[in-house]
Amino acid sequence: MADVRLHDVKKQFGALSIIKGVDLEVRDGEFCVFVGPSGCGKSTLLRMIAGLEDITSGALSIGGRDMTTVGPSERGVAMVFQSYALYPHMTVAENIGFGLRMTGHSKQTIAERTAVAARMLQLEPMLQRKPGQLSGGQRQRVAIGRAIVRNPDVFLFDEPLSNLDAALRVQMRGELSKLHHDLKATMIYVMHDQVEAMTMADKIVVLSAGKIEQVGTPLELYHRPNNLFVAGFIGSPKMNFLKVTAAPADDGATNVTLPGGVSLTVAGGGAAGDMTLGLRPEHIDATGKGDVVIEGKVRLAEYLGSETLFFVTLADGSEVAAKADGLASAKPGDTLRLGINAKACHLFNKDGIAVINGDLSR
Amino acid sequence: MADVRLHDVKKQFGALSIIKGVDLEVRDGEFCVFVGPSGCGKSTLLRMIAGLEDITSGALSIGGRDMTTVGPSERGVAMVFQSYALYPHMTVAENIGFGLRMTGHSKQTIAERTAVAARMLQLEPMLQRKPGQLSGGQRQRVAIGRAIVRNPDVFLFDEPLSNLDAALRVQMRGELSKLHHDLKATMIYVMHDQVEAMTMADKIVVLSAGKIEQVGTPLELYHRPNNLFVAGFIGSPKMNFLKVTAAPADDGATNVTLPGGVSLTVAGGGAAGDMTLGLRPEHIDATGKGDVVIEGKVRLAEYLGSETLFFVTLADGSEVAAKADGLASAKPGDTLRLGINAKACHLFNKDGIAVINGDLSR
Amino acid sequence: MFPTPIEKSPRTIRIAYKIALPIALVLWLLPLIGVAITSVRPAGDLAAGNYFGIPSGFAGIENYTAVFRDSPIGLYILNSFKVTIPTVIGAVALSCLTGFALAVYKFKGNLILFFLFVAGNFIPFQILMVPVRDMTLRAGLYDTTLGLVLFHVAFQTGFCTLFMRNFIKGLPFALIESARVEGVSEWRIFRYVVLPLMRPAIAALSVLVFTFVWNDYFWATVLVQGQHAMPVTAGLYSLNGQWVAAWHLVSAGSIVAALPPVATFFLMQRHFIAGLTLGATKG
Amino acid sequence: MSNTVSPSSSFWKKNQQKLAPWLFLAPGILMFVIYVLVPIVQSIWISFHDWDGLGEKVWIGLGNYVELLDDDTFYVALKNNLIWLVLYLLSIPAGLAVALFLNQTVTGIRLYKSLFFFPFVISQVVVGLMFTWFYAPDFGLFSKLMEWVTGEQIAVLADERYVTYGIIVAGLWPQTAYCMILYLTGLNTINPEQVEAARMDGAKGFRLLWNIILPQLGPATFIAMVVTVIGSLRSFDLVSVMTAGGPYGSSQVLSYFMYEQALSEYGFRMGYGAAIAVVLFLIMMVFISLFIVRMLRQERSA
Amino acid sequence: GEITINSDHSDPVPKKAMEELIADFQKANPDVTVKWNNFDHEGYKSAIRNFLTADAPDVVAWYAGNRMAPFVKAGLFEDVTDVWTANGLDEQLKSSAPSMTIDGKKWGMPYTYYQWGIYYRKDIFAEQGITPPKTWAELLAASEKLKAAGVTPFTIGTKALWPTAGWFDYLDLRVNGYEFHMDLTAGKIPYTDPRVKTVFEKWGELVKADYFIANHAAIDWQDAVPQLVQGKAAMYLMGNFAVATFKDGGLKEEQIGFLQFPEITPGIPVAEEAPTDTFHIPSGAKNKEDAKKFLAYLASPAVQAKMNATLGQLPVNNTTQKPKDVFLDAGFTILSNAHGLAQFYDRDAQAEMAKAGMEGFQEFMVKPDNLDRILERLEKIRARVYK
Ligand SMILES: Nc1ncnc2c1ncn2[C@@H]1O[C@H](COP(=O)(O)OP(=O)(O)OP(=O)(O)O)[C@@H](O)[C@H]1O
Ligand SMILES: Nc1ncnc2c1ncn2[C@@H]1O[C@H](COP(=O)(O)OP(=O)(O)OP(=O)(O)O)[C@@H](O)[C@H]1O
Ligand SMILES: [Mg+2]
Ligand SMILES: [Mg+2]
Repeated sequence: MADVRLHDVKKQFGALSIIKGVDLEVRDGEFCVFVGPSGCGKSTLLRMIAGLEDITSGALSIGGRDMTTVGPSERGVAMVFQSYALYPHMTVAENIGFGLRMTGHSKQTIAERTAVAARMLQLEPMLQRKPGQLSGGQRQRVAIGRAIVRNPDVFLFDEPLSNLDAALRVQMRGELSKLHHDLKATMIYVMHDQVEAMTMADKIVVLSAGKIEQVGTPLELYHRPNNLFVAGFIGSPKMNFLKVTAAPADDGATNVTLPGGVSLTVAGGGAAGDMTLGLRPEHIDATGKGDVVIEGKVRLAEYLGSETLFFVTLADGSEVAAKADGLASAKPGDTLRLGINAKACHLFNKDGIAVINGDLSR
Repeated sequence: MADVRLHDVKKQFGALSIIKGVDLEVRDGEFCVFVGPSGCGKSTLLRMIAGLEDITSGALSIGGRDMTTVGPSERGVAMVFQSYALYPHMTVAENIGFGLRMTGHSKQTIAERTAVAARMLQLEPMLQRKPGQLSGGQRQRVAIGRAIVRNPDVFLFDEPLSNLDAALRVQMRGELSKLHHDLKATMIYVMHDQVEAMTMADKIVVLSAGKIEQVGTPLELYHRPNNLFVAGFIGSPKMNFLKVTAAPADDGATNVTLPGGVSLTVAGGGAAGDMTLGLRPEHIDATGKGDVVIEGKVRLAEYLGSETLFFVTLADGSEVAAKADGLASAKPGDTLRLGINAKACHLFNKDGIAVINGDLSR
Repeated sequence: MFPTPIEKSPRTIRIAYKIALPIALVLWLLPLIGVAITSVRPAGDLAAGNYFGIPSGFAGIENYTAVFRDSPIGLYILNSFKVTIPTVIGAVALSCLTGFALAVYKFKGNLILFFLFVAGNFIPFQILMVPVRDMTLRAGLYDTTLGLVLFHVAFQTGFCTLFMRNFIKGLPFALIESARVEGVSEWRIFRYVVLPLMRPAIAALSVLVFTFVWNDYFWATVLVQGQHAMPVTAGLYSLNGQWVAAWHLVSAGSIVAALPPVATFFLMQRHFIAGLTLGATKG
Repeated sequence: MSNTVSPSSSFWKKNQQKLAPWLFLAPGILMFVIYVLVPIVQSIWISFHDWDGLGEKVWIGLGNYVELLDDDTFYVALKNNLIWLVLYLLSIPAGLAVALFLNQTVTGIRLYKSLFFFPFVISQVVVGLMFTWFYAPDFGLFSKLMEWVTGEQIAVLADERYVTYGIIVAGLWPQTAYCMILYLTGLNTINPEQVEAARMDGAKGFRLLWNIILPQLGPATFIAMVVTVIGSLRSFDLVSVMTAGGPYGSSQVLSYFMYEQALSEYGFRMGYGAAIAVVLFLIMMVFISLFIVRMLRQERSA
Repeated sequence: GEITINSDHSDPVPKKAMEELIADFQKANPDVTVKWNNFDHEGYKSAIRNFLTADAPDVVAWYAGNRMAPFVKAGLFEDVTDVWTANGLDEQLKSSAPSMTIDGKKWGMPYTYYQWGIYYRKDIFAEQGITPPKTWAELLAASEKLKAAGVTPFTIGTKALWPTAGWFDYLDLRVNGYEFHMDLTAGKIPYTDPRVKTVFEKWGELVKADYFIANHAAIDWQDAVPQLVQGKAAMYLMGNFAVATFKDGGLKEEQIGFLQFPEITPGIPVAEEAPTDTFHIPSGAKNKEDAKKFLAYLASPAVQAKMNATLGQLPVNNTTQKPKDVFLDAGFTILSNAHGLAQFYDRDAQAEMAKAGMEGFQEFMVKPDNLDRILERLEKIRARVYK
């Protein structure tokens, strides 16, 4: 059992409060991703779990044991750093074996475990090379190898993919998923890019300004964001936000008046007055099919081959993005009829809290 | 008229041949993008057009005048660098006016042209700031402003967006497109990222190892790649490639036998023997609709919210990616029926040359 | 000790560290502190054998005025400035030019020239002594501050070039290319684009050259003999001969001679260290 | 400079890029050639002559070198230079130790670092005088300390057994400060993630230093080595100020020996001095070459 | 006209003497203006080579004997025999004439010298009941007595090397005589000669008995003075200029005694050290006429009297009045009766030899057992220098 539990964990740097009370449980074997804007405290939180930063207050337990004040090398965690932090003067084999050597393992154990890790990561041909002679992807594998040999209960990753180019990232993403599958270890991963997070995580923790905004599976966050922050943060292109007014309707439903006066009925109640309507680009139909239709002028069309993005200016000047099929042929300047699916609408109140979460998958 | 013509242009660094004979015509007012893998010579080619690198052999003309040996300042080109290369010690206004000042223009001219450029780029409020006080996007606008004031016939850009974060890139992409539209100048743009290239270019030049692989509009390249390289390079996720055997069929069509023995008839002839079948992920229907159906096991599913990517292992062990709707619910391990649209199939011969280009848009 | 940041160590170690720091400093600077104390000792202390006890009184003012009144140290210091300041200007100016040329242009012999400058910088200057002295004599510059300045400028140019070249190499080359595309002439690129950006390097180098030249002793003895052009380092040594057994005066003189570079160092500390590391570690 | 050339001259325009570097280099090269390159050649030339600086030079071929090989002082100087070279290198570990000691972030540490760096800023003449005072028999701080500890005085600068070491200690003082700064900046460039990774790997204290920190201070060590070696071979000021080579020539080093032979009251043997300088030059060239080779490698890989 | 004088009168007393001299000369010769460049004492020794060859002044200060030989041989000094003969100086400056003569010509003008001898603490001698020694044996006896009383017999500071030469010169003059000494310094006698060794044996009797203060190699001659002042040492072999320093240090005139260096080999004519300071006219001088006027003026009895009164040294001109100072008076007597005058080892011997020789003396004073090695080394150098 290597679950990680944080109980009201706080961190202060001097007078500055960076982590403002985090409660979290990462279950054994789970792949948990921290996302959030730059500076929100993801790395700090991870480093507190690793033991590289003291915990100002609160408690941390790993596998049921209290680890709040235990040293980093004794927590049974391994960390892969953003820069990989490979020792440039050691060969790959030495890099991988260094931790074992420092903790007094026999030469034979080191050699065996290094060999296993190298096989698993396909590093065998380059065991005698120095990190400087490796490509970015290979370096990352060495960094992971260094973590693996220590048989940790928990793996921590601090954005180790952000240095790689797009193609390599996709590849490494796959490898990491596979590794997680093979090792069945708990993994906590810090990420900048929410798209990547969606592809990999069992559980996503959205952080903002030192606080947890929402915890859930990728699709939960995508389809049922708790608030405007999460709704805007998850998904690309961003969710469209429209200023609307809402009024209760029959059957506990809500009537929503869109810019331009078109009105729409959304299932679910509790919304009234000035609200924000959230609608993902792929739920706006560029062929005009939908519960209601609004019109707008195409400002910009991006033909990506597999799909086309239309940025459409509505009558009141607000703009929405709509995702269409790669063969859609509208051009900038054309008038487009956009069909809106009422089931896909989210409504947020003035404080940004989701009142109604439309969800097609329900 | 400011078309740019390259005739058998070559570049050698010492004994190393970097550009191996490029013939290209960029028409007046066109937005042309160079893409290709890192190190293929995109920047070198651009710099040769700018006059920053000597042309080893071949000829270059701009607006009909031979410019092969003319100095960079007399080619009537302006260049925006990847790093923007703003002079950090000058204000925005000075940065924009510097080139004019150094080439002996009157104070008045400089002031006028700077004002025009600043208005066009919405830089007016920050003319007295230094580059260090600007955001990434603003910096880029200054760099463009510096190019604009010189009234160049040709604008050259060397990946000026690659330093920006994703959101800003999307915004700057839009601004650049607008600028191109307003100025109607010839623009040549080097890019790393093919998705971005698709969204902006009138014409894309795909380079590989110092040679042009294909020139065409974005959708031409997407739908009718000349060869395996272009097919694999353009589009994300990558086009799926399957080893198949082909045999001529009736009506000049071709019979293709897929792995697993399923057979498919594709319009167009000239293909026989061992071939590679290319099929884009969005043309594989995960709900099993299509001209033929193959089965496979889901190895990995990436639920991106707006869409879902399935990586499916076929009976013969080869893998294909299929793009499905965000609500698709298959899980790793599930068996999936994949429908293949015969019209969307591409066939490449042993040398990687496209023999048949299926194209839905036809 | 290093690898563990002290903030993360136990309290006792933290306190011990804070106590150890000033003690270590005093031990480290013991000769200097001794000299400083001696420089304010009344002459009587020395005669009475009180060489390193508590001074019996504060005679700083007497001693330092004595130094300035009874010896030409004021003149020596003036000479030092006359040598140092033009040298700093000259060497920095020349090396801005050479550094720019070596950093920006690709031409045959670039690296060779560069290494020549570097090697020149590390040469034992003794090998230059006889010919340079001879040449200075023949040029009528012997015993003048100008003679010293010219030599220092030439010799320091080696080091400064190494420094400037590496600094300019570190500037984005696109700035220069961008200016070229804009039609700016090479001189103006240097003047208007590169030179303004070299300000930090110029500051760092100036401080560095200032201390190097101020502290030079060898060339001061080789190229200058008379009082009228003698810089303070050499002057101090000859005063040492005059002040035998007057250690309070020697000490005061030493402190006076050390003061300008120390003051420069303190004022320009950041530049100085940047200079040392840039000049050295990049090399 | 180039702005004096009319911008309309098309020759200039065409060849600006080719000519510009040479125009920029001209003044620097001129000075450098006049004051450095030519004198080196002249020195070598003079070393083949007998010349007192007054009369005519007399060609004596390798005479000076032959004499040098038979000169006891030369061997003393050479031996002392070797001692300097070896012991001076101590400033490297010493500098590292001080740097490690000071590499913390407590309030006022910047001031401490500056104060520790002080000795390097002070002229070697002043350092020499300070240490002469420090060592002075009867009243010097060091003598008093020694007397207190051992009950006996040691006149360091008057004893041929200790004199060279005494001067070297004086030299180590500023040199250690120099190495300290180099290491402090070297330590600054170490990726903190690497140290953290090592800590997660369970490395602590000396093992962390030895296995992780030191190997990465390679560049700083190299520079420290270069400046120290060159500094030790140049050791002129301190010898001149503290002992003038005495007692009876036992603290002689090549650089001072050369000066004494060529320019001092008792010397004016320019040719002989030049020969000594050439020998010193050759020794130093070994180190300069090593330095350049390394730089070349860096340039190539850059 | 104008004459330029370069000299090394940088210490306060000589500086004052020079200032007076120049002022008086200008008063006596209103048509001549004097430009005086004063140099640092040590730096002057190499500076003179430069300005003599490059930009010669009209008058330069220097030293007699072998010290001026290189400049004379290089043709850098002007022959001033005419000044001597015109003013009858051959007679008046007789005692210094030999040291100013090379190839039968006079090359400069001496204006001051001073005696060397042993200065001692009268009060300590009285306390210990010692009478000033006249012979080597008496000196040894006195030393033994002092040593036993806890007083080091001799103080000395050899860091600057030359004080050792005083000892060597006197020992050699007393052991082997003036002629031998002059031949030795002129390079005519090998240092391995047994007679030279005898000198060191005598010296060794003092060194090995620890009759010199410890650590003398670390200090300058002035630093050795406090030992005498504080009564830790009783005797100091020095030039007369040291008396001022003794007095500065706090000794009263009646505490200081002066004695002639004792006899060693009986019957050898007694010779003395008397370093002579001189002025010369460079051959490149522009205004030789007025420069000669200056030299003639310098040689006159009244001028030498006044100047030496300031300097506290002895005038060379023998028609000058006797000085009133007790020590100078004693010196005057000794020098007047001397069989010969030596200039000092570093002026009589060639520079390179002098340097090596004095280093050897210093080494001997620290490590007397190295004598043979030292002498061999000196001989090697002698053979080379005087080839
Ligand atoms: N040692 C420190 N002292 C003071 N503030 C710190 C320290 N370390 C981090 N911070 C601050 O804490 C905040 C959170 O930093 P952290 O590195 O955890 O952000 P992050 O979410 O990882 O951002 P990024 O995505 O940019 O890596 C930042 O505002 C940062 O400036
Ligand atoms: N000055 C040069 N000397 C030698 N080789 C060079 C030089 N400049 C570029 N090259 C080589 O030419 C090739 C093409 O370089 P170029 O910069 O044009 O690539 P690129 O397509 O712009 O790549 P990227 O997308 O990484 O910017 C590379 O292999 C590079 O190493
Ligand atoms: Mg982070
Ligand atoms: Mg590029």
